[in-house]
Amino acid sequence: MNLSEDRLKWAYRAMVTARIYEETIAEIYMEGKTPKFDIAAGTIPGEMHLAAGQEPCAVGVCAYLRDSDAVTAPHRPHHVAIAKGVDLRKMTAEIFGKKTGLSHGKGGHMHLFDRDVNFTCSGIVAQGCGPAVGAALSAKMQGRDDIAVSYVGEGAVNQGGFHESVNLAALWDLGVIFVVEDNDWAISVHRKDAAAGPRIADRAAGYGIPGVYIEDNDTVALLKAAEEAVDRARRGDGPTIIQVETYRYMGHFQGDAEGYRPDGEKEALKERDPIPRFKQYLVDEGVLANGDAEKLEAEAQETVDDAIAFARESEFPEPEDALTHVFV
Amino acid sequence: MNLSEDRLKWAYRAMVTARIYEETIAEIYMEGKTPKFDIAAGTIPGEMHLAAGQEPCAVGVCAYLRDSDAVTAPHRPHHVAIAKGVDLRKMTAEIFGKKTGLSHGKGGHMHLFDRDVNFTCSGIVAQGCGPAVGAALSAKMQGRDDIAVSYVGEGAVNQGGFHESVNLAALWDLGVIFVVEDNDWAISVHRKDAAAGPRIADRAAGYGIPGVYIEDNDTVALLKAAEEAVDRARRGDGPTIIQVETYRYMGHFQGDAEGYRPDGEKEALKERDPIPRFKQYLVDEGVLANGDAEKLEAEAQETVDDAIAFARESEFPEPEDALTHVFV
Amino acid sequence: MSERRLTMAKAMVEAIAQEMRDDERVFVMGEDVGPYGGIFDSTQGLLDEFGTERIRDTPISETSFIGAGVGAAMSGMRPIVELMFVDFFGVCMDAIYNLSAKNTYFSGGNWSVPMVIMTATGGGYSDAGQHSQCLHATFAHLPGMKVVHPSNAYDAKGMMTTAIRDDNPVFYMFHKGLQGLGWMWNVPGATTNVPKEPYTVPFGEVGVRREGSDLTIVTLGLMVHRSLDAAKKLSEEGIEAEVLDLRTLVPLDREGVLRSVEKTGRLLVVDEDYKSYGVTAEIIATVAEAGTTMHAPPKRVAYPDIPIPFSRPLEQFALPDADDIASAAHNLMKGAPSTVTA
Amino acid sequence: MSERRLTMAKAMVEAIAQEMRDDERVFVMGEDVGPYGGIFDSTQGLLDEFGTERIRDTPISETSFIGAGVGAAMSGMRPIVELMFVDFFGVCMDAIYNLSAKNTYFSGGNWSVPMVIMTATGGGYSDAGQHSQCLHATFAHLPGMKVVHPSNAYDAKGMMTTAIRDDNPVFYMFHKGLQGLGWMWNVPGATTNVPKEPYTVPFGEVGVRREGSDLTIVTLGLMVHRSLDAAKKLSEEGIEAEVLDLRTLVPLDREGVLRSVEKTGRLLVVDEDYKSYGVTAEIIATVAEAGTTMHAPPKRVAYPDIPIPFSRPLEQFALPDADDIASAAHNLMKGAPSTVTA
Ligand SMILES: Cc1ncc(C[n+]2csc(CCOP(=O)(O)OP(=O)(O)O)c2C)c(N)n1
Ligand SMILES: Cc1ncc(C[n+]2csc(CCOP(=O)(O)OP(=O)(O)O)c2C)c(N)n1
Ligand SMILES: [Mg+2]
Ligand SMILES: [Mg+2]
Repeated sequence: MNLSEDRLKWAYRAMVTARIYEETIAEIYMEGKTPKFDIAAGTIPGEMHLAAGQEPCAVGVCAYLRDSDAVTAPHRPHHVAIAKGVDLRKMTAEIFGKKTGLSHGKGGHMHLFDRDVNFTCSGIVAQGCGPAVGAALSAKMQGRDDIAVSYVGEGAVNQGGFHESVNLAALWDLGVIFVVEDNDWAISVHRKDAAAGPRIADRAAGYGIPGVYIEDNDTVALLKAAEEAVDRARRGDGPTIIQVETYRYMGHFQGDAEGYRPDGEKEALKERDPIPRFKQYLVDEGVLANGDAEKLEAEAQETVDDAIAFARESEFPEPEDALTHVFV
Repeated sequence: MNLSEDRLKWAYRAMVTARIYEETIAEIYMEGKTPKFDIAAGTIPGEMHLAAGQEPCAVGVCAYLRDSDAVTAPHRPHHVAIAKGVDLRKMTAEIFGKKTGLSHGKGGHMHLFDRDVNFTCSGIVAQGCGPAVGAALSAKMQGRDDIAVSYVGEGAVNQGGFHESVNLAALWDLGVIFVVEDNDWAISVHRKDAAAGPRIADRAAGYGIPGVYIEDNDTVALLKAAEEAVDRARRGDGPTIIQVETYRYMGHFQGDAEGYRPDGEKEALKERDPIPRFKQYLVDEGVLANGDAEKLEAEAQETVDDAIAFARESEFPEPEDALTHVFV
Repeated sequence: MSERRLTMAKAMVEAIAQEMRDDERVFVMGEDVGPYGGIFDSTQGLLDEFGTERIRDTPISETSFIGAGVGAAMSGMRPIVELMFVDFFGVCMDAIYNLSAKNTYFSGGNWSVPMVIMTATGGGYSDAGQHSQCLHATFAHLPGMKVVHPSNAYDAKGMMTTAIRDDNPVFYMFHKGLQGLGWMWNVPGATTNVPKEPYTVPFGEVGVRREGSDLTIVTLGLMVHRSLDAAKKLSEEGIEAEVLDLRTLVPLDREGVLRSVEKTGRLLVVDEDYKSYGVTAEIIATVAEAGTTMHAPPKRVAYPDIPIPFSRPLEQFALPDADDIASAAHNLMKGAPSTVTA
Repeated sequence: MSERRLTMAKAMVEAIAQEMRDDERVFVMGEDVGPYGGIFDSTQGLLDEFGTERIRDTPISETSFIGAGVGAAMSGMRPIVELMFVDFFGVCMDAIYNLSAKNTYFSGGNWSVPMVIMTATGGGYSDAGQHSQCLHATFAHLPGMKVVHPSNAYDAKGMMTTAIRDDNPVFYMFHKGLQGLGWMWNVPGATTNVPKEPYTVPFGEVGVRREGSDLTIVTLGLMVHRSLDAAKKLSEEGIEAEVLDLRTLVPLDREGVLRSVEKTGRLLVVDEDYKSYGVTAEIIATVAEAGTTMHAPPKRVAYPDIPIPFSRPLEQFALPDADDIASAAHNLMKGAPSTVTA
């Protein structure tokens, strides 16, 4: 693997940032929702899909991206946004519905748009796939070697748009990477009750493109696989599907009672937490030495605290602002 | 192959019927459209998609079907309808827009519905796939071993609904056969410019189901493969994709100048006409003996003539009938 | 008369369960309708009674499973298919409007498509622009399907029963804020007495929710309750509003609307769906075409023609509420009549 | 002033070609837009000049390639994407209404989506129920996209140029019967003088196609021509109709409509799209709300609320034609005014 120490440290810090972020948001989300839970109330109203446990998917691929590469994220976007370098202050303000947010509060948690780093979302399952194909096409037509990464859940691969997009990207040799975050669950429906056949990555063969399966939420393995996929994409050799076996440590959305989940499943997954494992790897490899980890963790905490403070302090938009930005 | 002589003769007659039908319709379609072609004018107005050359696809699978099995056909439905046993008089009257038509003229050539033999159409590419899954599900829930066959073109496999349906049928082990009539062209777009990767049949592996490729429009090979797929479906073991390399002898629709087609392509395909080849096979196998072929051909001609005469003689519906049958 | 009060969700589920007990052909298909019981409680408890064959969780494949609903409906079953949020229609509209709604016509009436598509609508809880829409008019505009939208538990049960027994496709929309969900605000008026025994509520008849002589408020869904709140305020000021709940958009009870407007001479139409080219225009046009005598030009209060914003102050500003309705009613009462000369 | 007469198809193509010459970011994507030149001639000849990179034939994957249009538009390109028939919106509506139309808003105005989606509409040639629809209101009802529909070659070119230069998504609908196709009937009035040089036609301004004092006919697309035919007949009987071509549904020139109706005092709205919850209602509601003085209740002539039948007599019966329009105008002239009292 051709990863500089800096990049590995970046990845560790980003993972920790994402984890702290989700845990912090989970707490803040409950503000104003007790004693009786009311999704419409509190500091952060609306649905909230958190990605604690899925950090490898985010950093494993985004480690190789530049600002000009496009990322399209689904309804569960925070970890990916953090890895892509979305402004965390503005993002948090957006999630809080504040005027200083990425979109002045118009988008919210499922619609994070940051033009500076080419990051977009769609809350409709698999509907980021088409735009990713378009971003890669655009790069190709403009003679840039920028690429696009489309994140989807393992549930989303059963949506027709995913297939259409994989086919189109393969057909036109576009630099798109389809990252399938396979956390086993699409809300309450298990992958086994939704996707027929062998692994989703195996569907890649039907389009004549590489399909990679990453077991056990393994950050290092994904970093390796992603480097190859990114290179391939930048060279103009076409797309790759990367399916990552990952873990969802929280409910589908906050407030989800998770009655559908077998007893003990989450606890077992937590035993395999990818962050300490990655840390151990970095220590073993000598990337993290005395105090490095603590320093990165403190930076992560600081970044999150700063973003949350910014969001808290920011003003709400004026009600009438609802009417602006429909057209430009 | 476990085919009775009767079935083989039936197949031959159905193929000839379909061919004569398409050639006859092609002629009649031009009535009232000369000297200046006007799609809205003539005995048969509107788009007309004919399937001469694709007869193997129709008989190869329908040979094993009963009236209670469902078939969903796309915009190019005549040959399949004939093989499925749709009432040819009523079907022709429908295509002519007559009151005696299957649907009293409301559906037309792209919307042939015959409840007696469970035949339906949709003019939207790949949109017959979902209903086929539903028909098979229905059979399963009702404890019937009826199956469903969904016909799509090779262009249609790039439509998301095809994949969703293959997955759903595979997931639920439903008795659906997806027949991909691969005539190389989706209007003017060649398969190679539309479908990435190896053969379409190879996409089946991604769903853990059999995918079969039939070369060279071979009726006999398809009959063999279909028998297996139908058995599998009836047993409740799930779906199969059958991709048939087939030939489109006419334009996408009548009036298509076919400027996109390489010179000589059609002529070369006509050299490989599946009907004489199937006839030869039947003669070689001793299924067709002295005068048999001529007799079947005469029957086919008669069936078509009778249907056309019926359609011609029938009345148009009353204009106000347009307002009925929106709801039942 | 039973005195059981049920939430709208429970009332819907009861109708489904009763019809399923009575008729083996009825089954339910959709995302998270099984162990989860429907994201908006529309299938709570059904799995336990009916099992996974008849309460089928699906992959996220709306095109295919709604298409499968059509195929099943045409092969002897009576499926109820859930589209989790109406906002998702964009991935599966063909199966809805080109298959379910047209196959009966295409078959010349030889084939029916007895299918219910149920779906959640509405905003007001900061779920942003892809999860908060109503889209009433989007469906009502397209021929071949009935489009219904109960505003309370009594209607929800009766209309679900009617929908299941109907041989035509019925697009059954229910507002999240009326379901009586445990995890968000609720409109208390939506929870009503619901008879235990099965019953039907006919399609195509407005419900007169409040009688009044000064103006007619025509509305549906959640906005029935907001309009009733407004009517209460107005009444305190001596203005008596008649509140009509359309209940079904297709068929539309034009006579019911006209009857009331003939009486009151003033029309206000209220809708949570986007304003332009929507339900409000259709109601106003119906009355205008009829040449009904009016004391003032009709008015509408509806969602503005903007995507739905996330931030609470923005969304709450854009959503019609009782104050907006009352203030429009005031203007209507003051409004100079339009003159019509021969 | 040039005296070149062009068909609407040629005028559209000329606009696209000129913009493509001027602006490298403009490109075309869709089914059969390459060698075939567009099923309805909307891209005839473009491949020869611009090659396969900029005139891209796609697979039958509308969800993906319209979504790709959105992505390309947000990454520095200005795509023109063709949806072959508007009837196919059901397989790709999410990319249209939830992505192209909302991403600007979702980004708080930081990101624009400069994209044209062009699509063929209309029937009258027996293409049956899935290939003959107009669906004007389906698109106009949903916020965030401009919806335009030229009725002649001059407007087709100017509005295409405006659409391509617009930084917002524009849904550009063209009626097959106006294209000047070689293989079907044509409305001669749609072929007009078209200046060679590029020019724009602004969105949001009705075109007054005929002045008149007795009634206002508001319409769009093919029905502009049918209405002009009706107006001619009416004129022979001494009834002078003013015919307004809406041209754009979003933005809608409400003032332009009101101005005319204030003058004539009578309103007839004509549309080939389905009648209920459609364009006709929106126009009538606009006028009713304004309280415009009317001599008679407004009327509408539109496609009935039925799927489109194949058989010619059925389809021709259902389609509004000049006789239907003239006869509605007669009724309107006779019609007792609605009384409005204070
Ligand atoms: C087309 C569509 N159908 C359904 C939904 C509702 N929905 C939102 S997230 C989700 C589950 C997604 O599962 P998966 O793709 O595995 O992602 P995960 O939530 O596990 O991250 C569903 C069904 C949607 N947003 N869009
Ligand atoms: C969703 C959709 N997109 C586009 C069309 C227009 N169309 C009709 S047939 C056709 C080509 C179909 O090609 P294929 O599936 O190979 O079938 P074939 O015509 O060769 O029989 C197209 C693009 C359609 N009917 N539906
Ligand atoms: Mg998942
Ligand atoms: Mg083909």
